[in-house]
Amino acid sequence: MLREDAEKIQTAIIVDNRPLVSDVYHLILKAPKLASEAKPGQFVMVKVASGLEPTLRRPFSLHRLDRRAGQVEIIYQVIGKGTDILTERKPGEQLEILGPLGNGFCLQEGKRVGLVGGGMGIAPLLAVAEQAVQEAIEVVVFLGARTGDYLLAKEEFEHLGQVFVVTDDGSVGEKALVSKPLEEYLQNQQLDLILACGPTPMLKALAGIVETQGIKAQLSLEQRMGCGVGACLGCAFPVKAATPEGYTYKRVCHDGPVFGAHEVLFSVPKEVTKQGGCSCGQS
Amino acid sequence: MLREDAEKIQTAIIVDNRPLVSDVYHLILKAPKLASEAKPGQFVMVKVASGLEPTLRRPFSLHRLDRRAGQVEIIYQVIGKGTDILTERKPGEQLEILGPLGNGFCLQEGKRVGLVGGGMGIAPLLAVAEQAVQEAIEVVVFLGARTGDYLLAKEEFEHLGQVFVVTDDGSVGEKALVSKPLEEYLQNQQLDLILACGPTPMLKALAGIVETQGIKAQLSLEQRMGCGVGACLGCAFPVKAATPEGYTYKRVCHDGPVFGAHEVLFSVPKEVTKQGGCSCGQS
Amino acid sequence: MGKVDLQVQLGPLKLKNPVLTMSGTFGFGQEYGQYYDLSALGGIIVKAMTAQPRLGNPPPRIAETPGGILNAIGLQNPGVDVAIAEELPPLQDLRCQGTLVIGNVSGYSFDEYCTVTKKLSYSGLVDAIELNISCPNVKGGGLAFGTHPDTVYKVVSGVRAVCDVPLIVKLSPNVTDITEIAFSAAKAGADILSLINTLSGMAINAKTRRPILSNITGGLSGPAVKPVALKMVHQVSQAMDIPLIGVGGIVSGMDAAEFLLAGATAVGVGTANLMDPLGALKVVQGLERFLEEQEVASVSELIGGLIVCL
Amino acid sequence: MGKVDLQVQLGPLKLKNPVLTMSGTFGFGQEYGQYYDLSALGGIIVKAMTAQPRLGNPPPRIAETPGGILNAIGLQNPGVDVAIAEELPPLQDLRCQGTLVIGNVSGYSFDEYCTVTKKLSYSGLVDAIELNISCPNVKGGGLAFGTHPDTVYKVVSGVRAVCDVPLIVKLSPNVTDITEIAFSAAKAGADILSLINTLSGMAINAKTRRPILSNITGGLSGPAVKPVALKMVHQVSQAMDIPLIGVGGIVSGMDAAEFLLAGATAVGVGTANLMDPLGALKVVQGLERFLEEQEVASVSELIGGLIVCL
Ligand SMILES: Cc1cc2nc3c(=O)[nH]c(=O)nc-3n(C[C@H](O)[C@H](O)[C@H](O)COP(=O)(O)OP(=O)(O)OC[C@H]3O[C@@H](n4cnc5c(N)ncnc54)[C@H](O)[C@@H]3O)c2cc1C
Ligand SMILES: Cc1cc2nc3c(=O)[nH]c(=O)nc-3n(C[C@H](O)[C@H](O)[C@H](O)COP(=O)(O)OP(=O)(O)OC[C@H]3O[C@@H](n4cnc5c(N)ncnc54)[C@H](O)[C@@H]3O)c2cc1C
Ligand SMILES: Cc1cc2nc3c(=O)[nH]c(=O)nc-3n(C[C@H](O)[C@H](O)[C@H](O)COP(=O)(O)O)c2cc1C
Ligand SMILES: Cc1cc2nc3c(=O)[nH]c(=O)nc-3n(C[C@H](O)[C@H](O)[C@H](O)COP(=O)(O)O)c2cc1C
Ligand code: FES
Ligand code: FES
Repeated sequence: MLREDAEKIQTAIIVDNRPLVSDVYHLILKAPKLASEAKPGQFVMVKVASGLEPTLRRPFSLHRLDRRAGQVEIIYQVIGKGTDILTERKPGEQLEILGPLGNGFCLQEGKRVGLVGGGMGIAPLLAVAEQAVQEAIEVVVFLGARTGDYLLAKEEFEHLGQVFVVTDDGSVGEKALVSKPLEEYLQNQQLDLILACGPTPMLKALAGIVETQGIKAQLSLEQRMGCGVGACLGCAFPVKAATPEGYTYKRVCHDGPVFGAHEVLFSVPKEVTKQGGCSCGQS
Repeated sequence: MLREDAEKIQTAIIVDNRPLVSDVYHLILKAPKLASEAKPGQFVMVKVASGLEPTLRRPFSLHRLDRRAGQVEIIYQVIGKGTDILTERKPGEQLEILGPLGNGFCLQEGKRVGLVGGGMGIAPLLAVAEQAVQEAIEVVVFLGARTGDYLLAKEEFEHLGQVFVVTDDGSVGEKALVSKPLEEYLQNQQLDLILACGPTPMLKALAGIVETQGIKAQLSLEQRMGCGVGACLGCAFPVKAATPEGYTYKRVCHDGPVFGAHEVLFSVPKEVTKQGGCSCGQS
Repeated sequence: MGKVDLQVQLGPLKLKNPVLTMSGTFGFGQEYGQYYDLSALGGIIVKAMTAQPRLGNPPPRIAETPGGILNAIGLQNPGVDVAIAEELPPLQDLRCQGTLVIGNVSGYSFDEYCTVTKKLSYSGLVDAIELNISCPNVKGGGLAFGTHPDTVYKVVSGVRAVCDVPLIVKLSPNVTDITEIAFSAAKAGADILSLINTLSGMAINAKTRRPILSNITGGLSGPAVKPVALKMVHQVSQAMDIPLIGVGGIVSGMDAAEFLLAGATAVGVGTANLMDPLGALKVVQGLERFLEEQEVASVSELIGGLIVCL
Repeated sequence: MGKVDLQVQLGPLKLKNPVLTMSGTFGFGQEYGQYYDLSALGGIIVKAMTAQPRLGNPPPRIAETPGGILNAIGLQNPGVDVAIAEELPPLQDLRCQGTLVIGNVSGYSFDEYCTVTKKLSYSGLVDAIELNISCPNVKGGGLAFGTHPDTVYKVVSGVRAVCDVPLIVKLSPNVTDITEIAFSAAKAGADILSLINTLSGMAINAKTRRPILSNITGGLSGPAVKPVALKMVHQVSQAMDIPLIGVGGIVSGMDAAEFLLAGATAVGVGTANLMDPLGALKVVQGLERFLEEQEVASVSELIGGLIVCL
């Protein structure tokens, strides 16, 4: 009855779940199958509570994959209902997760790779940095956050490569956007590939920079999700396409979350003819 | 801003929560204020989980009041969503409860009191038995249940007075309804007052017996509840009254849960004119 | 309380804060008045009153559903005369403290609506009257008064003629086009609209194969209905210019803020009172806290403040 | 599987079990087919198809609400021609195994409904067609086809004339009287009705003061709507004699049983697929377990078996 993907439905055991900063938690899960199969840049959908509430699972990137220990790590910010409930889950408890989902980053094209992370977007970059170093690829890391406290896993990155940091308040590093140290770096040095994750405005700025400089880049995007497996079309993100409209929607959960910087469209052209409202509100 | 009754909203600590039989749990709560103020026959509304689900609190009678230890005990059967969640709550955790609610039993009128319990209705009788014995009132206990395993707290009752038991399957005591040992007892002996709790058919049968025999009796009733505090009229139970219809509805939560056997009406006369359905379904 | 200005002007009514308790979930205030000082509320809408005493429906009257409840109380109330004599007088102190007392009028005929309204209005015991027109129109074949523009117009204008206090008309969500009903009510003289009443629903016990409610169907309320209520409030506020009381699933200050942004001037708290005896008080406090956190000086700034740009 | 007989006869359609997956929540089956063998299902209703490819609405398209979700996908689909060429052929194997493949047809005009239906019907690739008439009637001023008896009659009879397979008409719950709409659809030739589609709703982020959905409003589905759906299924089954597919908030075998008792012959699972990739499979298994526990030999015994006595 069950087929291969049903194995993605896994019961993980919580090993640790504690705050790094007041509203950012570090979750460590025992999940050997996931740890051995997942790729950096992939994500999981977490069922934060048994029962019907909240209705949907919550998507989180894999921050770190510890294949030997059979563990995966997640860093999550407390935003609303789901992450709030997640903070109450204790070590030893079980957590139903679905994953690995999505495509993940692809390191093939680079000898020296830039990793650009903003805010919680820093989280998934550690896993890819660790893999890169393992594959003898050099990483240069650019991190930006609200304050120094939110420069997640800064020390871990420093073991893996050169790290540049900025903050919004100047508490650590320069008071600037993360694009600044990147652009400065690119004035003298070269990167074969950039992998980035962070808020949409940051990614948009980045897409502009890499286009100008002619650097290949992969962006990890976020979108509100329904199913997480590609069926509901809930997680649409516009990408350039040879349609009459010049774009189409791809699914962040299934076609992404990692997209080529050149294909992502950050704002959809206003539709000329907006159809009348539908009685179900769906269309 | 807050007034006296707000103190009924209490945070209890779970001391123990384990099954007595497969689907019946014994919950012990540290709740000193409740333990010192509650009367036997009163109940609490338990918020089984934080958050919005389930919507309503669950009503449970107080099985035992341990004023010295500042503890109250509840025995609950696992029925559906709410009690299912309750089984997952662990010692040390907090539980929001509202109580004591309702009127409770009144022992004043008796020197020798019969306690009649069927199924889960046995639960609240222990508290009143203990109080009776403390007040030097003799108790005679009649318990009925599905099987011997469900004759809850049988041993405790045996320390307090004479106990007669029956079961549906004859596994312990006679295979009979609890009214049988009661009627047999009444053939030779006398009871000043009967206090009863159990399924509605049992209470109905009992009301017939006490009417015939001219014994005062108090019945503890159950009804689906909304607020638990008398405001929503959700927990209506029909009682005889001098209205044109011959009855009125009282609130189990506020006017009860304990009612005089003579006043309770077990089936409402069919309404002659059923009003058309309402667009809100409410009326 | 803090420095945030919570006052709102709801059409002809001045509210100390925009939070009202909704009819049927707050009795005549007596029970919750033991839990907290009701003067913390903007106003209280009391239980529905009818011309004669009504026993209400047989139990069970309440069923729980995912994120909500169904109720089929059946308008149990002592009748308007007893209510005027016994239930409303104890609430008059609150009015001196600026908390409104609002009567809720139900009926099964045009005449009954008018009779009850007249008595309540002349009693001087209420600041306003809320008309619950979700009940069946017996003469009109059992279809509710509140679901057809013509009957809405007829009932509201009839009641308006005998009502000396501000008139709130409470709309049923069980309609194809709520704006059509809202227009009729406004044209007939409603000062304020409250929406929504409960959605029609049903619950079944699959094991016993029976409906859970003795009435078979009931009215759905609570958090589950919030999206439907928000949409209808927004839709009506976009379509016309009449003050609105937004109701449906409000349990927090944030929920209240959502309704104000959608275009309501005040909000009503119903099921939340059943979920927690301090439910309505927590909405007032939560709204105040929300405004403080968002650095909004006056709650009025939220009203209709939804930013919609595509 | 056990000894319980799960087969039902849904009008002209024979189902191996009464559980269908609902349009828009199951794509064209491909994704969930990686999770389990879809032949465990009674049938699959695929994503809505329109005459031309449709991009759908800008994101965000999904908002979570208490006990439910709002969606405003906007009928994103590759168009009926591509669907016939690429999406439906891989599902044909299932039909050999007795799992039905049902097309869902949407449109913004009378002609579009007919065009899409004709192509699908003639393709031979579907066992039945479900008509989604909750979409706006552009010529009729934007009001949905599905909310007025006359337009329902017109669309359904138009489609009926070009449809060679059994025709299911899916009803919108956003109406005053669902039986009126059901009658029209039946009179116009619908073989089966499915109900309900989503309730119209809205979600707001109070902090940003913006609607959560780019489309502002969306369709509410999931456990929160179950009471509304159950009531409508029961109401229509009482009012007329046409096979029904009961839909709305079903996540368990027990939920499915409730709909069957209320009068549905089959059930549809939507949001539960999003909550759990095995959602629909669990409904099939749960229903079988429920019947075993209740010692019911055939699922047909449940249909319309609600015991109502006052
Ligand atoms: C592929 C992917 C990877 C992610 N990785 C991480 C991560 O590693 N660490 C982290 O802290 N966050 C991550 N997020 C964002 C995270 O999913 C949301 O912060 C979280 O779902 C919020 O849930 P909530 O219940 O606390 O918030 P609520 O606002 O109560 O959630 C309501 C609904 O909106 C959705 N939602 C709210 N914010 C977002 C968002 N930013 N993106 C997607 N859905 C959202 C929720 O999933 C839920 O369905 C990721 C999102 C995606 C799509
Ligand atoms: C005054 C009073 C005292 C009670 N004392 C006890 C006790 O000591 N031990 C015990 O095991 N049970 C007791 N009950 C019954 C207990 O409240 C229900 O078994 C419990 O609420 C079921 O909840 P659930 O979520 O598991 O079931 P569900 O069926 O999922 O509950 C759905 C809804 O129906 C209500 N409900 C279901 N069954 C009953 C019932 N029999 N009475 C009232 N409401 C019900 C629930 O509270 C909830 O609102 C008492 C009930 C009342 C009214
Ligand atoms: C138990 C109960 C009784 C109700 N009785 C009435 C009533 O008598 N008159 C009325 O107009 N509305 C009545 N309502 C509807 C509420 O006033 C309110 O409109 C509805 O519950 C939606 O708000 P909520 O989701 O906050 O509960 C009742 C609701 C409940 C839950
Ligand atoms: C994400 C999503 C997309 C949907 N798309 C469609 C659709 O394209 N056509 C349609 O008729 N119904 C569509 N629906 C409605 C469902 O088919 C179903 O009728 C509704 O969700 C109620 O069932 P549920 O509560 O089980 O989800 C959609 C629902 C969801 C949640
Ligand atoms: S979340 Fe359903 S398709 Fe991506
Ligand atoms: S439960 Fe509300 S009055 Fe008793």
